[in-house]
Amino acid sequence: GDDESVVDQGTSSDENAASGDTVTIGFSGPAADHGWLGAINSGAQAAADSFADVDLKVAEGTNDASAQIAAVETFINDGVDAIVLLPTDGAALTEVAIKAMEAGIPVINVDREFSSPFAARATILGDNYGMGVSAGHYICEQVGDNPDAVVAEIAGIDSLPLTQDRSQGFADALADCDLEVSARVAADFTVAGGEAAASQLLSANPQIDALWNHDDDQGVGVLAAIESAGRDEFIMMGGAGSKNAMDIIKADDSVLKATVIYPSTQAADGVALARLIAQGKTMSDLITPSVPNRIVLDAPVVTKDNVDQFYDLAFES
Amino acid sequence: MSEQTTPGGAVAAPTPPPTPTEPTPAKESGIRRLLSGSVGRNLGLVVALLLIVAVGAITSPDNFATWSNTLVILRQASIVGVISIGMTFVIISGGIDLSVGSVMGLASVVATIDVAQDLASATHWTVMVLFALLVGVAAGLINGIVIAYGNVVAFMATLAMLVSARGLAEIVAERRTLIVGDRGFVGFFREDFLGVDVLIWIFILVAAAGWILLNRTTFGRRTVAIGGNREASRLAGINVKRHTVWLYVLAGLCAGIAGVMILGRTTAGTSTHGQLLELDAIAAVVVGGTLLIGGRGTIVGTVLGVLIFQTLTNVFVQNNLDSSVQAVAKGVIIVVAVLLQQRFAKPAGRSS
Amino acid sequence: MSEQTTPGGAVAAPTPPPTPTEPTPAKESGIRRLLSGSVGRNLGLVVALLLIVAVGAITSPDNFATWSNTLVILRQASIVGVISIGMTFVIISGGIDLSVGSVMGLASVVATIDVAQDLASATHWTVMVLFALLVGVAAGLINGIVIAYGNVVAFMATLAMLVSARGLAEIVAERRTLIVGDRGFVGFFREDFLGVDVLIWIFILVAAAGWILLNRTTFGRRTVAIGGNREASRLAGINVKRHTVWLYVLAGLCAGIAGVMILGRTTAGTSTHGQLLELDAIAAVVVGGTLLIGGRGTIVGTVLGVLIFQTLTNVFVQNNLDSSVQAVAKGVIIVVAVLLQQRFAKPAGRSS
Amino acid sequence: MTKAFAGVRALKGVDLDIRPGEVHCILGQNGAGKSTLIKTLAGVHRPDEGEIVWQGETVTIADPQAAIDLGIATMYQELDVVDGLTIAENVFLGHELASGGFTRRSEAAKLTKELLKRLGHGSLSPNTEVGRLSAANKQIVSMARALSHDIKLIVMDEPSAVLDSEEVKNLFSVVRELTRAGIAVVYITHRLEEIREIGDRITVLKDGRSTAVGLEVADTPTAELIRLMTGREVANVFPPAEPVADDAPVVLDVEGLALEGVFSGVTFSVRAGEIVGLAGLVGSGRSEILETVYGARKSTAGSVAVGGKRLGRGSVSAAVTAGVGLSPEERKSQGLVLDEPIFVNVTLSTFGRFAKGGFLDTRAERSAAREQIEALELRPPDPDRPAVTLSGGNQQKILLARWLVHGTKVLLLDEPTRGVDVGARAEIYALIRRLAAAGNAIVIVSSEIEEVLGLADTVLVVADGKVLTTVPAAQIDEHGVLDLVMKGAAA
Ligand SMILES: Nc1ncnc2c1ncn2[C@@H]1O[C@H](COP(=O)(O)OP(=O)(O)OP(=O)(O)O)[C@@H](O)[C@H]1O
Ligand SMILES: Nc1ncnc2c1ncn2[C@@H]1O[C@H](COP(=O)(O)OP(=O)(O)OP(=O)(O)O)[C@@H](O)[C@H]1O
Ligand SMILES: [Mg+2]
Ligand SMILES: [Mg+2]
Repeated sequence: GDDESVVDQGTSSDENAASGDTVTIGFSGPAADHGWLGAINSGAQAAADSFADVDLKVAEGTNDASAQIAAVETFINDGVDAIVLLPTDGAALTEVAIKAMEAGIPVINVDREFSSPFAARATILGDNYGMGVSAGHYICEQVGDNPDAVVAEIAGIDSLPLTQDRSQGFADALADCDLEVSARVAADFTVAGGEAAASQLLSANPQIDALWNHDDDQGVGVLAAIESAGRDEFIMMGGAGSKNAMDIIKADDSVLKATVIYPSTQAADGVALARLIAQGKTMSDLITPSVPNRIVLDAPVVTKDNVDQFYDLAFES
Repeated sequence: MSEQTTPGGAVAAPTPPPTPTEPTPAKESGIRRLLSGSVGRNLGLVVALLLIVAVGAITSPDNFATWSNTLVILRQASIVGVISIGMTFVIISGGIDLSVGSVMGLASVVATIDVAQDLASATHWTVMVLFALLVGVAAGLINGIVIAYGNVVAFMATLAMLVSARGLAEIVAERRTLIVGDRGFVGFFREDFLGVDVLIWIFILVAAAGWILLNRTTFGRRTVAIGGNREASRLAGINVKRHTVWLYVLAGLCAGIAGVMILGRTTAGTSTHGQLLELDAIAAVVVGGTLLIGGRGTIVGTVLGVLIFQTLTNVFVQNNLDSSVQAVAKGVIIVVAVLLQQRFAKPAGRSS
Repeated sequence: MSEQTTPGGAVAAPTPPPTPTEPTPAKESGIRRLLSGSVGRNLGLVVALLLIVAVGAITSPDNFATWSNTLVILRQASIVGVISIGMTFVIISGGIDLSVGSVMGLASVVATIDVAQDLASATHWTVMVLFALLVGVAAGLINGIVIAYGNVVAFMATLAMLVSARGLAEIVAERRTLIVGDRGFVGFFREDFLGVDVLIWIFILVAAAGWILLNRTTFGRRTVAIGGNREASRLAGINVKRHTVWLYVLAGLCAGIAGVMILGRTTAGTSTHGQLLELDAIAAVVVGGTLLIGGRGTIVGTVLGVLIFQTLTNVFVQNNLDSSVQAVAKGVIIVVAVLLQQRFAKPAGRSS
Repeated sequence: MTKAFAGVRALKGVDLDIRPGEVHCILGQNGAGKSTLIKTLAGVHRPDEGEIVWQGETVTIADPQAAIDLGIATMYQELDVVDGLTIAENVFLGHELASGGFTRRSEAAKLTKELLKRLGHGSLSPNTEVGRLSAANKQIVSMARALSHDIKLIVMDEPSAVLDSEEVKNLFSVVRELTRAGIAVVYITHRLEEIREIGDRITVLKDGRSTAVGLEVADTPTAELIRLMTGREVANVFPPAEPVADDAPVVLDVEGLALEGVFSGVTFSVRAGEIVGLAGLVGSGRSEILETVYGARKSTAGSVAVGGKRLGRGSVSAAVTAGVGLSPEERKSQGLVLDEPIFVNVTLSTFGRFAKGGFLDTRAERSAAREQIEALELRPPDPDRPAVTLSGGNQQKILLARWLVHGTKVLLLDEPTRGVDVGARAEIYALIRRLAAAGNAIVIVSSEIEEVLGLADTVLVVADGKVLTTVPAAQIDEHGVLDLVMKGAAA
């Protein structure tokens, strides 16, 4: 109506907090074989538990696109009210997401984007490219004045598009200050993999100025390798933002000086959004009376100066 | 031929022996033979499958025993199923193929590179299928030649192919996920026939072809003979090396078909397709009663093995089981399934 | 023993046969025998390793051939090395253990749960070691019993353990990475002795113990016997089932030791430790000349196999090679290494 | 020392008593249950009924170790040695000389050496890997192992099957030595003449029953034994040779064939209808000659021609296509796909011929197999029976049937009667003769010189990888062959 104030559109935060019709939400993600993904899973579960009116169904985590499709198909069959999907590969899950949407089930796409805009009602993403850019900028700030600085990079699983995005952002940002990555290895997001990759990298490069490690979980291993090699001539930056990494940054007694956040709360956000959408509610602080289609989360840099501010966002690695 | 060698005059005893020398246990033999044959072996599997289905139907009465859920299970089973059919032949012959998962990934990638997609859009989408199948056959050919003529043990040769094919797929795809553009292709796999998806039909066809190939052709006979006794087969004049090459080509071809199927299912080719699929396939084949040392195995058993694993996963999802608990349960169930299968297959002959 | 059956007066032939019945090809036999024995087998591996080292030294002259880089390689080799020693025994006996990687992960997790860490800080950090070893032994015991007494084929039994142990590790760790708090523990593994890390010493000790166990004890001889001819071993009065159990316990124990080592190396326990390590270990053992069908194998070969793979990876990294290209190259090199090893081991006997 | 024993299944009531210091022979057709009986004594099988009385006490022999502990050592019919271990390790397998788990290797080697010397094989090194030994020498190792125990009874299951006559003599002197020391020997064989030489008493098994227990060898004529075993009369003689027609064409022509390190300069030819026998000691390389002619091993020199056409080197398929068939030495490991039915084994070389467009015609295969089963009197006459369930003689017939279905010009027979009982043996001899009469060129290898001489038209004496002479069978006798061999080996 005309007399309604612009700011009063949609549901209010009180209305949102109140219990509505119980909704069943299906959640499917990759195998929780990694701290961040573990945090994603437990985040989703915790979010669901915090709502009395959400019944969360969790499919077996899998890195096999086909198996994940089967999980989504099962959700469709079971007639869930919404699906939160963190695809093992965005493009590969697009078909089945479209199928769900066509069956009238809203799909909330988390972290790895589908290849079609019709596949999701809402998309919530971490910013992988932005993560690389943040990391690159930070390293430019720290060592940019040295044109010969040796910058090393320990990536995650190289065959994942998200790794490519991070590395691209990192390279682009470094190019701004005329630096480039002179040594790069890929690990596998695991502690042991990080340790192995790092010890090889350190051995091959006797002098490093800055090192970006994509992931704090494998960072545990990377740090172990650095300590055991007794190296401290460089600064290191992490990624994702684990509690362990933040503790170390706070203590400021190792090479790890910063990390870039890649929120592990995305799936929890997804569950919250799915509930709103399924119950016909909206995001109370936004004026527009419907849940946005696309939310890209921030990738802030955490240093010892601002670590307290981000500490609660950290995940238990 | 030797028709002139009739049992004529020269034979020793004028009076043939009154009883056969072999003590034939007359009675039970009928049922026993049935039980100990492939039927009995598979009976154990059917029981295992029915148990799982029963658990599913009881714990999730509304959603499990529906036609659409059955289709979900079958669709999921179809890809690993096709791979398992090829694997069955290789394992019956006494070999193993660890590379099928990677080869499937490579096939999916090669079929969706720009060249292939451009060609496909200029002509027909079956060009993409052709690319995938060629990749499978080529990989199988290399495996087969290295194993048969290079005398490299199959485990190592195909492990090497696993690693290489995965790397090659990453290089070819430039680590991107390649999206299938051709709507004809995507449309074809979205269709169904008599209410059953194209994917499932492909599995049915491959399984049927595999059954005929194994049980009704000289190819199958050679496969079983080589697996049963390689040296005897060689001395009987079978070209064991050449046949071995064909076996790995067959496994590669199946991986290629699976590559097409995963493309149809996901509409995207990536080097991550098929990771660890080889273990699923081997597990299905072995649970299906095929001996890892070769010489014995059935297609029906393999199909049942595949269905058991997929149904199990489905029951888990239906019951919203934590994935870690699922893993523990799965391990226990594998052992129980093998024990069950043995129990039913046991009556026959000598155990080792 | 048979002291009364001395080769006394009654000795058989009054005229012993003039020459041995074996036509010993007098001349070459010396070198041949050497080459075809374990030495020759390993010669091929040494050549392969030297080739890789040469490539490393040429392509990366400054960093590769240094003591510290050697330590990097050895440190890296030590964990998979310890696992491979246990695997060697299992494979020589004709079995296989796919679960070692998972069990190692589980051991690392159990050793770092709160209970263990609290106990350790209350007493001594070796309590954590004890926890890890116990987990390994327990898993091995289950494997062994299921295989030996349940007659479940080793591939399936240990595949089931692989899946279950991984799931259990996730449950125990609650999917977190458990950081080792005890500085004594971490400090111990940071130390070196004579300039060589504790980790590497552990590998050396385990390898040496493995060599003695395999070559100088009844346990080792019986392992070879069971792998070479299971039935004959049984007829010779060996308790094959019990011995089989001990073999898997040994493999589990090695996985437990490796679990401690990865804790020392990464200072954190997680369920992801040891993923796919079983394949690396099997590859090293097989490249090292141990027959997958059992009955033959050497510890030295296994150690060389492990070193070959680790040196290879190191050379790749030294050259900053793209990981996909690494994978392709690795596959090719595996095949070449096996072929090379065969070439040197070939002279003996009939080929199949 | 008495044992009485009655079981079911393969054994349906068997009595056997053994006295110290005697050689007790067990006779019976293939599949009569001899091996099963001795495996019961060895603790491999457990009797379902009946009892074993050992030195006056009823005992249960639960496992092989229990038998060994009682003082019963067994040499099994299937070679029971481990290829990957050395001779010494094989001898002491299961009862290693060890202190605290560590093997005492030099002591084991020394004792092994003594045992080998005692067995007339002092030249074998205890540290040789057993996989490198010939079948005969493996048998020696098996024997040494039996003697390494503190035994009162030693059971030998067809020890002479893989031995040549020299080795058999050797074996007998060891047996005599043992009996002198009061040790009982149970001796199983299909070679009846051996019983005459060393046997004291005989037990005959037929279809799992003992038809005669403890007959004195001296009082029992051979014909009687054969009747007890087979239930019929067998004229255990070689069928009369028909002279080869002078104008018979040469079918197989072997020219200067060599396999490096094993044999060289082997030249002979076989005419249609002719049987050529290779005589020689075990390990002289006869099997290798056959396998190389067949293409199963790749010759390093020389040529093989069939009907004037040269065969490709190292190609079995070329040989089979040209009409050459091999019945290999080791039935089980080289000849049969044991788990498959009889008919599959019979048509293993020919199933492609019955197939239409790659599709098998199992009905045609079965009927072809059945034809041969009837012609060869294979028992049981059921083409669907797995080959593994047949007795040795019948398994041997499957191999012959395979080539009969195929229709060969050249048949290479390696030890065609090894482990085959008297009755079946006579049938196989007759069959070989008939095949020759039908125009096949046949090459036969046998460790029994008598067999070679009895069957062959022409004999090649082989020693140390060389053909010493080629003579018509009529012009040489067993003694002559052995003389030649000894001289050849000494040379
Ligand atoms: N493991 C087994 N499973 C099934 N049948 C068996 C087994 N072992 C032996 N038999 C059967 O038991 C019967 C007796 O076999 P056994 O080996 O004792 O005969 P044998 O007298 O030693 O013959 P041969 O002279 O050929 O050695 C045969 O019919 C055989 O097929
Ligand atoms: N696998 C092998 N490795 C090494 N040497 C071998 C092997 N097989 C056979 N030989 C050798 O080849 C020679 C010929 O052996 P073989 O036993 O085949 O002769 P044979 O005359 O056929 O005797 P038999 O009566 O045992 O069949 C022997 O010196 C033997 O030791
Ligand atoms: Mg027998
Ligand atoms: Mg021979």
